[in-house]
Amino acid sequence: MALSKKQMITLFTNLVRADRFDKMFYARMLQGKLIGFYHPGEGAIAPGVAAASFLNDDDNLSPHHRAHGMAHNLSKGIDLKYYLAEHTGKETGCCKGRSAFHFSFPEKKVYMMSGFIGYNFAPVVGWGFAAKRRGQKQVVMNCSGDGSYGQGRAHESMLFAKTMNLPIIYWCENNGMAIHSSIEDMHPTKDISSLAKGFDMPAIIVDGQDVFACAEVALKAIKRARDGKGPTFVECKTLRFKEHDMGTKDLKGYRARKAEELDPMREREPVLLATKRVLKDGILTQTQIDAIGAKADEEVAAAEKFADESEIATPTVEELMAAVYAPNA
Amino acid sequence: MALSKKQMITLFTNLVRADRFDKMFYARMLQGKLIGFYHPGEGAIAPGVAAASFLNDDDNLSPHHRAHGMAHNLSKGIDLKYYLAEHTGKETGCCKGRSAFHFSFPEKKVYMMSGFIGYNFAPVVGWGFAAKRRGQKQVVMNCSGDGSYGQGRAHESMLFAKTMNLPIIYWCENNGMAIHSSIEDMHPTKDISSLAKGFDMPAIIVDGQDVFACAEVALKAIKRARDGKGPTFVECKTLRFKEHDMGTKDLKGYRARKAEELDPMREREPVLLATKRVLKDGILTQTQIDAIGAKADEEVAAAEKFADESEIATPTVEELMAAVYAPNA
Amino acid sequence: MRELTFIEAIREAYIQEMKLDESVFLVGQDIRGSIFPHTEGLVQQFGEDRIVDTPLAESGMYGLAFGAAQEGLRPVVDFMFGGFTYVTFSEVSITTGQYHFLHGSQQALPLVITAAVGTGMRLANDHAMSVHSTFCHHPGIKVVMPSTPYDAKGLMAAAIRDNNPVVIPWHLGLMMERGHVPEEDYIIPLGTAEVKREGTDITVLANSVQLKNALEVAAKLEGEISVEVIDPRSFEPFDMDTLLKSLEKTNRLVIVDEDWENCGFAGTVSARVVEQGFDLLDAPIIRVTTPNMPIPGGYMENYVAPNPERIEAAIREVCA
Amino acid sequence: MRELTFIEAIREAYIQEMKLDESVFLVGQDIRGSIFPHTEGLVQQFGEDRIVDTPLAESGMYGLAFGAAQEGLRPVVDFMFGGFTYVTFSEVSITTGQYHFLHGSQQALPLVITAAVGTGMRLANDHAMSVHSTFCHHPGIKVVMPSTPYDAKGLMAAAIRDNNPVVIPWHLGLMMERGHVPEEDYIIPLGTAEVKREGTDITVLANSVQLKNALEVAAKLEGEISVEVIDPRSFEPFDMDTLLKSLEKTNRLVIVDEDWENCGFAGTVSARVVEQGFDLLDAPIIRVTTPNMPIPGGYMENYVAPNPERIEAAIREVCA
Ligand SMILES: Cc1ncc(C[n+]2csc(CCOP(=O)(O)OP(=O)(O)O)c2C)c(N)n1
Ligand SMILES: Cc1ncc(C[n+]2csc(CCOP(=O)(O)OP(=O)(O)O)c2C)c(N)n1
Ligand SMILES: [Mg+2]
Ligand SMILES: [Mg+2]
Repeated sequence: MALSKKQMITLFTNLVRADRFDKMFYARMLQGKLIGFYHPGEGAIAPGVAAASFLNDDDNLSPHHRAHGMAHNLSKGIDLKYYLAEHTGKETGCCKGRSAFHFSFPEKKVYMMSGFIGYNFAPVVGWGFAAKRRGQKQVVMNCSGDGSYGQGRAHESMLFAKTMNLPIIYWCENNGMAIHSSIEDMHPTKDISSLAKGFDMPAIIVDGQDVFACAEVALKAIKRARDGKGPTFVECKTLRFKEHDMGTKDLKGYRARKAEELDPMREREPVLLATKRVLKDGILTQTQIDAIGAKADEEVAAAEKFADESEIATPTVEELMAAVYAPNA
Repeated sequence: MALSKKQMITLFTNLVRADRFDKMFYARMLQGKLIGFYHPGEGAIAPGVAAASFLNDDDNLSPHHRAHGMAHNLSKGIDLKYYLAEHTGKETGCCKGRSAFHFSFPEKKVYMMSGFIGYNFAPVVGWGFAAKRRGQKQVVMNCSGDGSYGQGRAHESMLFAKTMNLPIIYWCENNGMAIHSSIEDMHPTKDISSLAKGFDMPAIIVDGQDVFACAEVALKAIKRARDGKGPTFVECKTLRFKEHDMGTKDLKGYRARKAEELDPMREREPVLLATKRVLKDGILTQTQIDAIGAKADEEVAAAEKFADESEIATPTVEELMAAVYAPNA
Repeated sequence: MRELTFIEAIREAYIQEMKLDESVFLVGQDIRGSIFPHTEGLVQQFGEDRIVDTPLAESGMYGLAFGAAQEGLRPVVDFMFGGFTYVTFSEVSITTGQYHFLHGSQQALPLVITAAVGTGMRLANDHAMSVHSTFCHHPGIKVVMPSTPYDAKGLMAAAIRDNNPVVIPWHLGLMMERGHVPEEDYIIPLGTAEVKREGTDITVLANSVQLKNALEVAAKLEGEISVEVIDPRSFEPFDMDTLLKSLEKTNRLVIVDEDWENCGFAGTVSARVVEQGFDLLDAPIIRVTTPNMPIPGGYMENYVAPNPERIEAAIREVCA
Repeated sequence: MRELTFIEAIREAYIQEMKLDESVFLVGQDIRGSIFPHTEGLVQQFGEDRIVDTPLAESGMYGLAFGAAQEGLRPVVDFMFGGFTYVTFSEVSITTGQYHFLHGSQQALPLVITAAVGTGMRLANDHAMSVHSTFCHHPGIKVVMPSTPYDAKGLMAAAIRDNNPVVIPWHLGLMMERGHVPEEDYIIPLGTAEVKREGTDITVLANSVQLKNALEVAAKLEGEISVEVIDPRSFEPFDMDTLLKSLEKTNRLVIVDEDWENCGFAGTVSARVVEQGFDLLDAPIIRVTTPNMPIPGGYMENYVAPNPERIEAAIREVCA
């Protein structure tokens, strides 16, 4: 599926925005201006943008945890200022300042994240089931890392999706690492997507540094799902430039990752590649690109202002206790 | 690997014994002379005999739950009278009458069963790990049903086995059913062993009604594991003649299984097939076969006598409490 | 008065709620063929889309329910045996309990988890264990357990209508108990205990099959010790008022619960009573629970779980 | 006196036991690279065969440990965070706890489960939850939790030498605490509480990070209220004798525990004291626990978990 000019601009814009948000989060974490964890996204933000940029509001999205799903969420049309406010413990946060780094945007069908890697595999089955039952051609975009496919939950999820012919896309953002572990040590085959063979599920492997290539594959898998043809496995081969999460050493196994390994990666930085491409293809001019960057900076600054000016959430224990259960009408 | 005459006689003898024990358990359950569950083995006892008849004492075995692993356990050289005593709540039972239908024969490296289908997949990893670490070429025979491969635990187990090159045989006794569910409704591919492809693990499919064919495959997989070549997936296509467990209706989905379905199955009864074969190949004479049957009957009768003459286990609560923890030297 | 068995009463609640609300559906393993009679014939009545059998995979099965609830459906997910919830425990406990609250109380998660539990069939620990204390420990999940056919229908209906995750195990020992069950639709509000027998000397708090045992002992002691018997029916939320009101009269308490002693429901109630009603107590609170051993499946099952003899002994001790 | 941090003390126990016994090994995710400093440098010292990293799959990882223990090895399995044990919960709770007993007490299962737990880092419920009450509830598993570097080394060494499954969570809030740790090898027998401060007016039972808080409050109240502070150190088995002996003197009790109120350790101790020492009590036992809500990760973490203010208030209430 060739991308339209408009689609390419959307992808490029979202990619730039995701990159700026990730850098802002990284910088704030260093300054002690975020609470909880941060898992930096540098190098790995293209698959999320591609997965989510062309979903409808009523399609389900489970973002990957890297960069805390910001690439995915902003591409789905979610205003990240509420997430930054959450991540700074503010009342205006998307979870009322209760969750530290979790999120929830049910109006956009992004329901949650959880601290258990692989948690996504169970609920996507229910979303796919509900979508099929409604018959309105919604799809479920289920994004997670290579590591998450170690979990047995992945197997159960794919088993259900294929057996029940559910419209779920298994979108694996394979950066070749899980914390310090490299995939060569932790997975027996070259490609994680070999798992799809076990279920006779179609699988596609794509360059995860190329947002446009990823988007073409995403559109194909989304169309299959909308057409009632069931699940697809997509493996985006991507990279991780930084440490797993801030505060954890950047090791491979138990040895520091070397410059020889990291330097060539940087040449495959997704914004860099996308910029070359839009210029080469005449999709955007340098002036337009600069404008997109400037606008992203403004958006980021506005989010910071919003979060910083919001009140810290300090409800009473009684108020919190009253919020544990949903009310009954 | 062609079987020797001696091997064939061993297999035939164990098959007959397994069949008699299963029938005795079935009859006793009807008479209220067993406690807990019984999951009848009729039609499905050949794979267990084949899997376990040529294991060494220091190889690990996790029996399938059908016929409560009796085919496997007797083939491993375990005296089933202690299991019958257990299943009748007697002090002489293998678990001191505490477990109802569970078993444990650690001296033969049959450690346990558990009520959670799929429970076997986790510990076999540790047995394989220990075997590899010792370097004494022991193998792990991991038997369970088609249904059990729905569990994510199966995926994790195979992932570990293949990644760490562990000597584990995934011995799937596929009777096409899990309680009422038929495999066509619950698994997306024709063969369960397609799952092995996901891990690049060799897989073999074999006629589970033919104890000799199963044994040839078992010997091949055992040899691979002993030779340090890692795990193998073996799928034995077998049958279930009776209801899932005694007291549960015999349905497929929610309709009674029909005579048209069951009758042709009976023609593929494993003792019947094996008898034909040993006669045809001149391995045993009818007289010898009758003697094997008579001896099996004696063994069964002796087990019943042992169990019936043993005392019911009624330790005090204090005695039981004292047995919860293993002593420290 | 129309009588139903306990399990038929649950079934009637399913039928009633599925008729009232299109979004209610059942999911489990082999429920179309009905391992237990509460799903008997339901697939014929409601179709395969609403009586959903899944592969033998609890995370996938529960995920189907959980995700469907986020999508506005109202699943009842049947785990067959209570212990099987442990196979997908991070989902059923933490992820479920925190969904509403941690994500800013934006969205309800209306789902029901049900399963058979309990001793009496000699199935041993993994099939016989209770699960209500475990679920009570994890915030954000309601936990109820019926003791009569009437309560079974009313609590199940209330659980299905509740906008929160509700765990409702049912005891195998009650499956075939008969009792009055009105045909019309009714619910028993979650969080309401019931005084099942009035008395003045001592209060016995007992649930599920143990309520039966407690009532049997109370009847036996009539004339000698006047025993008030309360069924909590709901463990979380728990109706403390009813219990404290009873203690104002009796000043003595025995708590009977088939779950384990350690970190169990009985201990929690005892501690709460001590905190909130210490001055009401004329004697120590004694608990009759399953001692801290894996539940044996052999003949010892009879005397390891609470039984009438142990309940009577506890009552006598507290009243001595 | 040589000082180590709490986490270095755990590391020293690992080194000591691995040197003493070839069958001891560690297994976990990314422990070679040491997510937490207790495994720092161990792979260089002991090699990849004894410091085993696994794929991101808790059932497989725990299965490796469990099966290896059946095979006579002595694994320490590190779940990173306590909540991650829930991902393979049927294995870590029921299958583990029943293995020895239900199968006729034929074979020991010597393994150690460890993980970080606790509030203070704003990681929210699934990373911040306690797990000790949950494990206590399931018979056949020992559960201990150190509060000082000295205890951390001694309890970890004892856990590794024990012939049973032992869960030993450690609190993130103690990770960098310094204290005296002897170089020589020693153990603290599982099941022994310790009076960490003597007093005569009231007993406070507090563990892990809450012991620190309790000692701080006790010091503050010196001259006004004389507070005896006991660290249970071991939840299961629990040292009831030390507690009852203290109550003979103080007749008042506050129990502090970071786990949830409902079906938690604090409730169990309260109920046991009422059963076994009712006449010793001059006032209600009050518990200071985490209220029954999913643990928030935001700024409310400070006042939702037990803290010195809440402990002081409870002491004053019981002594009023
Ligand atoms: C159940 C569970 N086990 C372990 C962890 C610790 N953990 C957090 S992120 C992570 C690695 C995830 O790897 P992957 O899925 O490839 O995503 P990536 O971080 O590489 O983008 C691990 C092991 C966890 N959070 N949950
Ligand atoms: C975790 C778990 N889920 C469900 C069950 C109920 N159950 C017992 S046996 C069984 C079917 C097993 O099927 P399979 O593995 O194919 O073996 P078979 O009985 O067909 O020989 C089921 C679903 C269980 N015991 N444990
Ligand atoms: Mg990764
Ligand atoms: Mg089967």
